[in-house]
Amino acid sequence: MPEVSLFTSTRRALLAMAASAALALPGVGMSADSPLKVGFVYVGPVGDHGWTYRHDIGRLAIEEKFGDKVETTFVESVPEGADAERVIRKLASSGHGLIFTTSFGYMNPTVKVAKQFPDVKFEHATGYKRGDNVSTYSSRFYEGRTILGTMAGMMTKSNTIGYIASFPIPEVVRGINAFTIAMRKVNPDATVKVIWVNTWYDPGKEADAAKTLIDQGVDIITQHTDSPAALQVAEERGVLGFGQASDMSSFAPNAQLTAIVDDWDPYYIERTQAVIDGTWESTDTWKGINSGMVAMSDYGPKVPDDVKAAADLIREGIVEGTLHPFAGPIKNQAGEVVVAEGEVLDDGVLLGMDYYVEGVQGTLPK
Amino acid sequence: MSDDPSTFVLIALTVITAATPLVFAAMGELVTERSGVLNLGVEGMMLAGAVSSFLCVHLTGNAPLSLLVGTAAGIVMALLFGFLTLSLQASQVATGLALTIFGTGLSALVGQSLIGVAYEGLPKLSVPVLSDIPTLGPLLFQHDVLVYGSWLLVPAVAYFLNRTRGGLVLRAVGDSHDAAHALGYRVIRVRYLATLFGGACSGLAGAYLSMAYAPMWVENMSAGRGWIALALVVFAVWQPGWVLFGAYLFGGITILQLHGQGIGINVPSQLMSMLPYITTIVVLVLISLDQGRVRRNAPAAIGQAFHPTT
Amino acid sequence: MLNPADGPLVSMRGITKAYPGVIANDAVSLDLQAGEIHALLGENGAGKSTLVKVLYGLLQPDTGEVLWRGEHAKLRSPSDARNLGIAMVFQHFSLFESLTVVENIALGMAVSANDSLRTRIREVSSRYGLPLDPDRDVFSLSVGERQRIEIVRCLLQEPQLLIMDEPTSVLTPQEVSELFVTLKRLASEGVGILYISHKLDEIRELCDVATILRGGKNVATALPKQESAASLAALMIGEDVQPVVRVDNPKTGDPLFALNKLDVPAKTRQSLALQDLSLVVHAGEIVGIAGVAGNGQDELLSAIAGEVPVQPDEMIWLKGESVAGWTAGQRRSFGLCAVPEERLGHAAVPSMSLAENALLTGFHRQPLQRAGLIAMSRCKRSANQIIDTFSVQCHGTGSAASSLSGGNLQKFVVGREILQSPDVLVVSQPTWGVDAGAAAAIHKALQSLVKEGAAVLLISQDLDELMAITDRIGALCAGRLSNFYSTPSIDAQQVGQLMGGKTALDGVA
Amino acid sequence: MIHLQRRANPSKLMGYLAPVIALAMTLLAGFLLFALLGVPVGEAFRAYFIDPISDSYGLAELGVKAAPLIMIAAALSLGFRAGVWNIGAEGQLILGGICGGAVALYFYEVESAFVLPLMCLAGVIGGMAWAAIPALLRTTVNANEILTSLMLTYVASLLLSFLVHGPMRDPDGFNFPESRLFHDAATLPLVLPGTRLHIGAPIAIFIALAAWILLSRTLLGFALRVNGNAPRAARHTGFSQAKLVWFSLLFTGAVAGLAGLFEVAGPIGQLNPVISPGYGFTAIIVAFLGRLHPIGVIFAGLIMALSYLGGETAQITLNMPLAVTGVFQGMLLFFLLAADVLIHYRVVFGRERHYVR
Repeated sequence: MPEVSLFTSTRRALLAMAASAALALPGVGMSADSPLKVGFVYVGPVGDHGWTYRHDIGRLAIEEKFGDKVETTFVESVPEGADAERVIRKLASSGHGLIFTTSFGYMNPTVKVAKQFPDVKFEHATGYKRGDNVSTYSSRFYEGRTILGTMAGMMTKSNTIGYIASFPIPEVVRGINAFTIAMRKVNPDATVKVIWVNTWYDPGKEADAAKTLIDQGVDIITQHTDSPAALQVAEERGVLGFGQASDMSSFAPNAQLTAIVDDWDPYYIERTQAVIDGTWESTDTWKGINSGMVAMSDYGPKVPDDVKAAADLIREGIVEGTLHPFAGPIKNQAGEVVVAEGEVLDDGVLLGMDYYVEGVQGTLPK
Repeated sequence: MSDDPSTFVLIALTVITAATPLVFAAMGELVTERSGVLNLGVEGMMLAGAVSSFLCVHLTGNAPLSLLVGTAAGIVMALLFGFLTLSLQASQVATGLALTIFGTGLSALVGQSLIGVAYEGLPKLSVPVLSDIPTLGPLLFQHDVLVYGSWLLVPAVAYFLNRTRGGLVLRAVGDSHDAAHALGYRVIRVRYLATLFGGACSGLAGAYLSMAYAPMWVENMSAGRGWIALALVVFAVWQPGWVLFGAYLFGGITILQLHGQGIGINVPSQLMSMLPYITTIVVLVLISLDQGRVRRNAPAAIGQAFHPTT
Repeated sequence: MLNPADGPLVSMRGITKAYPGVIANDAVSLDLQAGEIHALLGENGAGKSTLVKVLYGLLQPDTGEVLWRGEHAKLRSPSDARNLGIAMVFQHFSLFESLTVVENIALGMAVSANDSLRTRIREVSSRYGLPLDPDRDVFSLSVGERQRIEIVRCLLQEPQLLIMDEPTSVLTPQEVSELFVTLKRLASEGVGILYISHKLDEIRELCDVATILRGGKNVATALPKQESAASLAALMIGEDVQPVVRVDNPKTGDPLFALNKLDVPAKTRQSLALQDLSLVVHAGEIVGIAGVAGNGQDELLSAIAGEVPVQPDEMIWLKGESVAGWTAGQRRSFGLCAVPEERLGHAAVPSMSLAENALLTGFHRQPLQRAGLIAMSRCKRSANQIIDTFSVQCHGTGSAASSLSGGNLQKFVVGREILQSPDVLVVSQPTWGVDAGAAAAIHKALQSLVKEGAAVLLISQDLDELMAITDRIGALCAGRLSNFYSTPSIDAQQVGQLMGGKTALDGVA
Repeated sequence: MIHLQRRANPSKLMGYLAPVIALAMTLLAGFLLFALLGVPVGEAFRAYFIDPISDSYGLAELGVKAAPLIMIAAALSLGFRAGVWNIGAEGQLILGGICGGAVALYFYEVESAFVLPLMCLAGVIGGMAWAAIPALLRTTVNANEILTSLMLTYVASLLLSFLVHGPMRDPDGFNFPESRLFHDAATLPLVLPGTRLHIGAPIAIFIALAAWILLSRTLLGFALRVNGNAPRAARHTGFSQAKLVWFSLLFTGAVAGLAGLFEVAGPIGQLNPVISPGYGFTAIIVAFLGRLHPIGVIFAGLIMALSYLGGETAQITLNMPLAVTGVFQGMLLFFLLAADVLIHYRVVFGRERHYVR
């Protein structure tokens, strides 16, 4: 029987607190012998089993790696409105030397607070505004989507793939397009059906969307929402799917073909180390599979060997840089070539991507 | 499953799943409100039911027991509400909202260890022979126990309210607690029982979420369904049959708009997502045209505190 | 069948019940025999209600006991009382508006609302001439019909003791006679009846024995048939009452108020429509509208006061102006004040202080505001004036309206309108449930108001009152008005015919 | 046995003492909760009640957080007194933010003193327009405003999402869901330099005071109270129920809309998919916690805001999960609500005696 304890994280909290009580010097960034305080601002609860959960895994990795040289703090479910600035500022003013703000909506407050605390280093996820003490970082999740698209294209029998999307922001659109381009390369007849659920996080609604897609004839589902609900539906209904953010094979041992795993550990450790070493600089990090920021979980039992081989090949190509997910020719939905043969989309366009490529059904809500 | 159910059946099945938690929570709240108690804490009670039933099934693997535990959790939350509002006369509206805050926090606390834990979901119980009927079989006879339960709950509550003495007393208490007290009925006791029934149903609704709808625990997984359930009671003009209709209408439109997206209807998804809410308002307007019905069914004493010595 | 020979059916011994600051019952004793109609007589506040609530199990006495057929009776709740065979018709009906007749009766009897109950209701109601449809919604019924529910419910229980709290106030004289026949028949079948009233003539006609309460004490037990109304009243009030002196108003002035073929459609399918009502009230006269409750009195008052919109312009006239399209506030400002029948919740806001209740209707005609803000000191002064002028018993202007007794609140709401010196005052059931002293005060105030040149329209069910103080009288039945007659020219029995639906009397001008 | 006995008159003393008793009970229960979770109790209380407001910035933040709660709750309490159950203030807030924000975006190149007043006006109109729908449906077809106002909240939040993902998004913002940042002429002046305390805070207090005067000293406020207590009496004296419903909803809509505009033009400074962490709903609790009294609402709003700030501090200084804050906040509310029973009732130990009026 698995051990269940209500208080695991609180015990952890207790240890951290004993240490901070000894310190209790507000406003101190760091000094030679006091531990570096690293703060995290989360948009959801750590219990969302998705986006925030993965960032919290990263936080724990820092704790494990640096032991008593760091202390970490997190504030969860911070709304992306007026509250964010206060929380970020409070972290900055309470002795944190490095602060990760892990949602796009924190961009402006982060930049604003950073100006008031030049000695504190800020790391903002998924944004595009930087400063002397503000870095941005993000994952090239779409590289993972390229692998998923390849596998889906090879394995679909109905030639229709279902895609559950959260909000029509560039990152999600980019994922849909990367997936579709890769899929059409191996299977030009396949198309992608997209349903926007307008939430990151509502297991029931995600499950409803999955069922809807299956009822409309898709035989593989992928999603850009947080919970494993869609994958669970796939398992139950006997279709295939992919994990999102985490390895979700425990929820769908048969249905999960593979999963894109957000792995923030290496980046968080690297940046923490840089602050400790005094080598931290403002950077713009947008890394993918080759950095380990995007990891792929093990293949599921239903993946045939040839698909494995093809997926591995794509993966290697991406890691080595010989394969770019957005290499031309790329056609938009009207069939016009938007990226010519031999060209690749540059990061600036990718960052703001707001159109569907050929092979995606429906129109992109604008 | 029998061979290839039609698209209609498939859509209907999704609608049934989406509507079932609403049916449970709204039916419970309907009974509570008909006794004159307005408990806005449905969301909090659902979350308590969801987390405790999932915790139990995770620990014991015993699904029936877990449903009971989820029900019990809802009852405990309702008991807290009842104590504050019925025994201590606290404002029902405010206490209900506080119960939601409390339940959200408590469930998150209890559920910390359950993140990432998988459960295969409540088993489907196929009714022998009947489940093989084409169309009707999969539509009606291949569900988990709670779906059948929700279908039984509606006529049972309707029967109880309209055909039994207990139901009559409950409606009387909700219509005029002073008159009921004058006749010697135990107003507070009746209201406690109705409130606890509401808690039990909300707990079951929560259990359905975490054990059948999306079998897992994630924080705040009810995602506002408790509020929809509250709205459905008003929508139904406090009539059980209409709760069922309302829940299926709401669930149906939600699913249909997803289908609409899937077949490529060119309307921004946010606007499509407004449909269930707007439809609810429109239908309420139509229903409200018959004020006699409202007069007959709306509990006149709803939300009013009662102290027996006054 | 019971055997009435052995001692009293019920015997209340030394019942004492105290509330903070008041002793409602002080060692009250009462014996009631089977087959006896026993009057419980007393002013409002004399302790009648408390005593019957003890008997019905709604209240527990501080000391004293109730013997049922000579044995100690445990009356912890009304169901205990019902189990013994005690039934009660309340003055203020404990009915559930949203439920049907049969459901209400079932609740009162602790049985199920099924078809056999429906059948029994039809049987009893036809046997006693109390027509009642078991499946009607109560909210759609008139006051009279509602009382029938209560009576039928009690009769269905085949009670051995029937308690009736002021039952005739909503009945026509004809219906009263029919009720008395029913009650006498029940008594002859051996049922004991405890009959609460302050209508002395009724008691003398109906009751065998009377227990008289005053100030919570049992002051006398009398045989009413051997007493005069005056001697009973003396026992009840403790001093000789001065009967209202008829003051005939020979001179009437200009017409101040008129209805001209007023039609008000029914608001809901169930409520009553007013049809073709015409009347004129002159300065210096009191015009009475008799009628059994539920015949459109509420609707009429609402229409006159301006609570409900009235369509064509010519229907309501006030001081020569057509006011049909005016709001209630405009009518008040122009000189039309009204007192609705229901004191709590209609004429006054229960939870608000007397000062605020003085403001409630007073602001239209009195300067109770200063610079756009409410001047609380003025409201208090206004309330104090009402309290002083009409001897309202209360703990100052800060008391909540709900804390006043019915009679005192009635004096307050009537006084509030009278002190605004309206040109036209419409007042509905001003003395319902009010003790004799307060009723006399109210009548006097109305009479002095007309003496000053105002016009009063008095809507009442109390024939004695109407006969005593009105100058002309008509009746409202099923939403239609009868002709009006000079009050001295007709008698109560003739008014009864008008109340029963006759529009004109033969041989009277 | 313990039971309640109704007081003849509400106790003035308990009116002031009840919150104190409630706080004491909360401390006691909090003590047990924190001890059970192994958190040092003293530290925890400090984090909740003292740390957040131990400096001027913290006090300013308390004002930032409490302002929308206070102004909306003050407006709501008028409506609740009148028996109008508007629980959709959140939606009205969002519409106020949208409309006011739209003005800011339309004039985004105009540096003029008229922009901000115009935005406020638009915010007020937006909130009123959204509240007008339930008002219209209630007064014409008697549709229950609880349902209509609640449903419209969802519609409003989807509408905002649609707008910031589409028509209103920042053209230079890489298609991310946010509008341009408002420039200085379109942001609220600050009250306390160096903090975020904007003029919305004094305006919130002003609105509460105005609501108090309106409720207690004007005929309109009197009409609202009469309508809530005795609708027939209101009709009898000529207060139009429909007008009171309209007023209650439009007034709350206007104030909530203004609050929404203050959020976007104040601490946020742009339109986001989320502009309120549920102020419109929390304000309902605040209204009742303040006993539907606009002055009580000021204190209730501050306590509520403090409990949110305290929850953040507890996470930062004690690594206490947000879940604990929810539980603690729930307990605080339960005690505060329950303690008010002492105003109207005496707690009596011993055998119950029946007192009937």
